[in-house]
Amino acid sequence: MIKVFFFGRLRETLNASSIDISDLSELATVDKVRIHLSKSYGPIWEEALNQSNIVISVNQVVVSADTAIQDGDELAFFPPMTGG
Amino acid sequence: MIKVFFFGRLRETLNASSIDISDLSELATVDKVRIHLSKSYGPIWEEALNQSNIVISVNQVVVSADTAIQDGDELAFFPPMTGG
Amino acid sequence: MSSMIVRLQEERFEPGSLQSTLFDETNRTGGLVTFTGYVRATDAKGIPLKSLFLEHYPGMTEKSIKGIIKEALDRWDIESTCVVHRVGLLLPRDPIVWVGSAATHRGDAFNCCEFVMDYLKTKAPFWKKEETEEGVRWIDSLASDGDRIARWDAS
Amino acid sequence: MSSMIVRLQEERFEPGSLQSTLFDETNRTGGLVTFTGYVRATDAKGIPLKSLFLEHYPGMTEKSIKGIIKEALDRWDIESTCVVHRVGLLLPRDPIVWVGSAATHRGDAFNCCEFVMDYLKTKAPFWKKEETEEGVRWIDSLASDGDRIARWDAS
Repeated sequence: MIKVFFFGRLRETLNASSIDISDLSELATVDKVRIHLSKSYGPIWEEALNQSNIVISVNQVVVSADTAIQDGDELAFFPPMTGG
Repeated sequence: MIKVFFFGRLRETLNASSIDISDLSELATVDKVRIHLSKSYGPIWEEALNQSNIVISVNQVVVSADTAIQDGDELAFFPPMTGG
Repeated sequence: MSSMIVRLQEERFEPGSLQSTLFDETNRTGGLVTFTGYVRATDAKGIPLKSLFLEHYPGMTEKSIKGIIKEALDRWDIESTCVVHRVGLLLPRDPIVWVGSAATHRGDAFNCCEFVMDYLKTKAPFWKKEETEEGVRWIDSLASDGDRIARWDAS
Repeated sequence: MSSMIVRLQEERFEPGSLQSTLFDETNRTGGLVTFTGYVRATDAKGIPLKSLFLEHYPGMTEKSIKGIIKEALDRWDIESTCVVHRVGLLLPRDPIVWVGSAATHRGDAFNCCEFVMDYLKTKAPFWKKEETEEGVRWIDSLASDGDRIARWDAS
């Protein structure tokens, strides 16, 4: 199982703070998780998760789309940061 | 008459905070004042006022050696500043 | 040895007392540079702000700020650094973030403080939401903040 | 409109209260950068300092600091700036100088604060004299401080 968190505007748009994914058989990379989620929950998720500026982290480190995932990883999808 | 102030290490070496000069007839520029003072008060003044890094101000603005002076000006000679 | 303090909190902070604490950690410091970020009184269009909400990613936030500071410590000779960042609901003119860097030489302290702020703006997981009488709006990231990061790579 | 405060004093100062005063002068500030210079605990050879004496040129000091700030205000968009510099006898770890710059954008505040400090070091009429157990010594100006000035001309 992996856990996927959502933050900021994306969390509001999806109306979800996090989601658990149990079946990882087809989900070798973070980008495959993104595509899987964008196809599974309707048009709002599809549009929101296909925005080009979405940042992805694995185990709290920002990664590129082709990063491999494994069981137990903590993923997050979020808009560009606006701190300070 | 002009007034000439000395500061920092130079003030200590000359053992003088300021000096008044009444006769300005030969003293057209700040550098001529420097040469005049260096020749008038013995070897300590001569050595101290011939140091290459001495800074000169006229009316509280740093100036170059060829700056003209006039009656009533306030001059100062001092080492490079070390503030902050 | 370089000391490092990172704090996330909902409470207000006092820049003066943070600076005292930071300075007390040092013994060879000649210069201390601080940055305080404040909630502006208006939004980008000049409309008075009612509030600013700061969301973050607990866990990753501390981790990424510590990573940013470590990168700064590799570049400059710093004796002590502190970052305090508020989260939750803030009001206009509230302090949001405080970064302090203490060093023997002032150039190092200036560089470290500015570097940490530039990276914090774009690499630490915070998201800001503004409320005005026109409604509520998530703030977009600024291209200029990305440009400021690029400067450090070039130098 | 940009406000400017310049103070010379023998008394200690509190960075936190100076920052509050500076921030209260502003209404569109998003970032405030400060520099505090402290008397080091030792001289350049590592010998413990007993005291530091700061001589200045009354009248010219205020004038030159205001000139430095005006030059900074021509270069960057600054809402408020303050310089407080102590003179007379100081002890190890005492604060010597405080420079604060408040601006809408943090880059302006960082540049202004660092510029004012760099110029203050070499263009304002202050002279420092250190006392250690080895005796009393006037501090020489540093070539590196001249180099820091040259940077601003190039930019």
